[in-house]
Amino acid sequence: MTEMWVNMGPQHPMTHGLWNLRVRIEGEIIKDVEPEMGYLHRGIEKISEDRHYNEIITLMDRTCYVAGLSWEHLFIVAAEQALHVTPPERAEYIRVMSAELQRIASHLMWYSAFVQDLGLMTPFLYGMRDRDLILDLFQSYTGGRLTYEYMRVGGVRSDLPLGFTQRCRQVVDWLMDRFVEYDQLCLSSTIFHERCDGLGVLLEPEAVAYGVTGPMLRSAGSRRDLRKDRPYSVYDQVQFDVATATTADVTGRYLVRMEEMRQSVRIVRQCLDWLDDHPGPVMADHLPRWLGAPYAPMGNESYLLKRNYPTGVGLSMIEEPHGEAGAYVVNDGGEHPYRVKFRSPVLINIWAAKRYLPGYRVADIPPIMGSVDVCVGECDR
Amino acid sequence: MSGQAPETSKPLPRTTPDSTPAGDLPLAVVGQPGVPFVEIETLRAREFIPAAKEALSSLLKEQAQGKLIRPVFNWAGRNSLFPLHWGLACCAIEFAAAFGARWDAERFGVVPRSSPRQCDLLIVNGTVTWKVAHKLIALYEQMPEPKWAIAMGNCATGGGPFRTAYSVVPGVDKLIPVDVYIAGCPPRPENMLDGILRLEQLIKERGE
Amino acid sequence: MSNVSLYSVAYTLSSVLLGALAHLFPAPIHGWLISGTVVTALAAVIFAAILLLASMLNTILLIWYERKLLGRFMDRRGAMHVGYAGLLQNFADGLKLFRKDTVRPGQADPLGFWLSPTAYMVTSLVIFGLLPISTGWNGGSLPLTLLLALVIFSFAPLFIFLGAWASNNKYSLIGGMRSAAQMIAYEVPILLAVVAVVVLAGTFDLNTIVLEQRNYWFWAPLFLALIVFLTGMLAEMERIPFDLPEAEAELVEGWNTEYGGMLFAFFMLADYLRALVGSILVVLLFLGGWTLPSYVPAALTSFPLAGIVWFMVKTYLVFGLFVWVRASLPRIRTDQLLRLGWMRMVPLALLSVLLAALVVLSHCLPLIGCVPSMGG
Amino acid sequence: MDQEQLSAGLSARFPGKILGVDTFPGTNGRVRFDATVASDLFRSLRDDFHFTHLTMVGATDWIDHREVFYVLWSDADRRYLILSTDLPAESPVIASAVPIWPSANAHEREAWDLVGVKFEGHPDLRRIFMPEGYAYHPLLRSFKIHEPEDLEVKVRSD
Repeated sequence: MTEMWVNMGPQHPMTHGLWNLRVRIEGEIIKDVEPEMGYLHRGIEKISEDRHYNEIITLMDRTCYVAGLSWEHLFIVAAEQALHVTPPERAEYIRVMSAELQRIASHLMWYSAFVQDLGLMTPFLYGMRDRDLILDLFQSYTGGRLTYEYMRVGGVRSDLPLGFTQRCRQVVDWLMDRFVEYDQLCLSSTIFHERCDGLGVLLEPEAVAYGVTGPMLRSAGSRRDLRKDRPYSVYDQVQFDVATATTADVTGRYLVRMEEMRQSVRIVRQCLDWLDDHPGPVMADHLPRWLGAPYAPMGNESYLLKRNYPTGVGLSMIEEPHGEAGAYVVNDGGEHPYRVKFRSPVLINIWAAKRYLPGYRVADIPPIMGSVDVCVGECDR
Repeated sequence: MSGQAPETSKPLPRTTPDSTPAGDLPLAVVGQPGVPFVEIETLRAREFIPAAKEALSSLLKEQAQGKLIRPVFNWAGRNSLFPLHWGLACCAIEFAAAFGARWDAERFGVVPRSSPRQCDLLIVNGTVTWKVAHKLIALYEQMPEPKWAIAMGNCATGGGPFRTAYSVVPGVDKLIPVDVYIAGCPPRPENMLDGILRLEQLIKERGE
Repeated sequence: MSNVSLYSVAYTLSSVLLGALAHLFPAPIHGWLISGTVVTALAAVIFAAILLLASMLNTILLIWYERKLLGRFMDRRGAMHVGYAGLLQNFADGLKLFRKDTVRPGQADPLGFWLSPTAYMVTSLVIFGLLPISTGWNGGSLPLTLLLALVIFSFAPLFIFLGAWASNNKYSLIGGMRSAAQMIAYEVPILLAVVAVVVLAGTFDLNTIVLEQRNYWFWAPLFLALIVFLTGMLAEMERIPFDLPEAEAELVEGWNTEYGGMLFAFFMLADYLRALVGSILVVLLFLGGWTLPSYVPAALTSFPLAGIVWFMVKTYLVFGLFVWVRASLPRIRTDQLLRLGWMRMVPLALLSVLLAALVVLSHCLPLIGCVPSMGG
Repeated sequence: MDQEQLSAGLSARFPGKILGVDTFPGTNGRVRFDATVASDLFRSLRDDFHFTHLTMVGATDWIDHREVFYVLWSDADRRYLILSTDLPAESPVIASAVPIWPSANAHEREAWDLVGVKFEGHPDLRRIFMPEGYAYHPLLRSFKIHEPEDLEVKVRSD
């Protein structure tokens, strides 16, 4: 059999975004792969050096467009460290609840794309349908479906609307029933197991060496979850279990993500209970003026100038739906951050394809890469 | 299937040009056993031929002016827009949501296809970088005529929030001709459907 | 109305047309035009045209039916704005594709590129001339209709592979190779399942096979063969879960990646033609064709063209089953598909042949016929 | 193992090359080291101090020098550590961490692409985001953001 290189991308149904997987195949067997990124490199780190801190939040939504609130959370944690600001507790609970709802939405998006790669057409629509319910919730308190601009340095933009908690409870209750349906559609199908079991195996030591994080690492049996290991925000106040699997394959990643959604529902319910009982402010008092009110008058931006403010640096690592995301923010005392650097879990997870793809068949690429949960926006930034 | 003229119960009317003028021929049809015998009214050939000629020439004239077939094809073209199935950035998520159960773009005959050869519509749903620019142009060129392009969202329209970035094309109309711009960052699925319906309106008005 | 057949309709039309035409010409030509030979020849042409029109209309209706049904499975509505309930959607699609440019890639082989979709389409259409849809409503009635239909049905991988190779595209080539392997692998179980039917019916003539089912439909004694036949037909039609030749996720659109415009429409139409043929074959071989069980009230079976109506109802129900499968199963992999074909389907088909032989030898058919739900 | 122990252990292994250990928010400390011992330090940190994960590699352009920082994670101790070193702006070269942590590959390519730091011993040090042949390292402070009107079509890769 002759060998040939096949380009899968940048326009290819498998990629779910703009990236290119160069595959060297011999017959149907994959010999080598070479992921190529950068087709969506939008220079977010460079633009951030020219923006006020609260303006960067706008970019964060677009960095990872399926998990906007998680990335807002990521940047806010780092920026608050760099700027020495402490948010009120209610804002932290709202952030955690938003991040967990976002995790469910992101995993539902992943579920839709993943089953579509397998050729399952119906669950794709079911996943999108149920994801829209969560987006409706977001819309009710942030105003946006994908891009929210909701979190602020020092808190969140606005409090939850009246009746939100009841509505949210209804939605998550409904979702818990749907998760059962999803499992029926996938796990009860023999073909699903034929397609997914034992594919894309990446065992824990290799996953650690290659820097793979998130559900991919936890499917290999690792219990590494930053929400437990280094609790940020109020994750030390809520009860949840770390979802793990032992098979380290596509089915394992499916099981981990499904369980994570259930655990997220658990966290959301606890947050809702807390929020019901503890009304209060959602923005920190005594914010420096240059951090500004959320709605600044146009034209007069002199008050945004920052004078004699202490410098600082912040590093935040959070458990984003795709894996561990990091933000490194350098505050040199100016009104813009001096340097912003993000760690994208997706970039590393895709890059490790060199390790977990060879040896399988061309037809296995869609399920395996689908199980990685690719979001090119955060990968290329 | 016999090729022979079969025997019938009725005598066959013999017709010759001598006995009756050509225009008044009584019409007789050979039948087959089990086949109902059919008679139809006499046609007057002297009137029929000029009338048919006139109708045909007027049809041809209308066809030459594009009044006959073109509206049909225009109707077909605007009601069956197949967009290319590819996602660039944030808008691609809303693009996918528009094909979900709640919005269901297939109601309007919009079905995404993965091969550019089978598409009529390039929806640029996201930020275009210089690195992908020539691939976008190639995809557009691979699509057979007639084809249309929609710039979906602020990034495709004019660079959006990344307008100042070093790697971003400030507006996809610098690369390919765009028919409809959809504002929004990202546009909601309703906006996308609205854009497609406006494109349909545009095709109708242009009469392509 | 029972003596009205497709051929008689064609013959009548031919007579009327030629009779009208004959008026325009003087005696010798007039006489020749209404002679039996010419009328018969035109009748054959009209016959073919009716078949073409009917199969095309049915195919387009079938696509609409699939889109709507699939939409319902997916909690949405499908095409609904073009024509009443989207009925005209597929006409719009077809006309648009007809009008679009057909681009042949520079490196592609011209002859293969053009020939393949045309031949694929034509061979799929030819089968319709062989399938009876009611008493007298068929084209040729040969002693070996069934065999001939299946032979023509199995031409497809050749043309698919030809088109895939001629496209000079890696995705197309891989898709074409998969398609050929898949279709050849599933020919065998399909033919064996058909052999089981033939053993029971004692003939290859489809008309007679349907008549043989007057006491009991064949699905009851040949349930195993029905399962094998349905699975094989799914693979032959390249529908989910066996649609890997055009697996969207890995091979962009499979073997028709490079095809656009009318050639793509040919492929698309021929795919659905084959789906229609598959459904019709299932109805003919296993579900009693145009007949209904005797306990059905006579009013339901005695109206004009009742046979055709019931036949179409059954066909669409069978196709609905295929759509249902498509909506609920994932796609399987090439090697798994081939393994399933050779290791599972062939033995099962052989077993069903054995069962059919046993049924015939043991003369237990009347017993099955006693169960009313099984037809007859 | 707390910050003092780490500091003492590292100083004993690399005398004079550990320039300081200070606190860093969100982590268990920042180790500033001399770039000449990078390779040995990485190996020692992985093997002796159980920092099995390399989470992030980044670089900052401080105009007069360039800082390269590494974020490490120890699964055994559940903590982060930041390594930081300064490189001269005219020749920013440091030993690659890929032989020790394979995950450094993509990070180092990114740092080379955007900030222009060279990693010696990297198996495949190419640009990762910008196309090959791009003339600039965009995250340098000297690279100014242009208004799009000024922006020429600089890049047409193949």
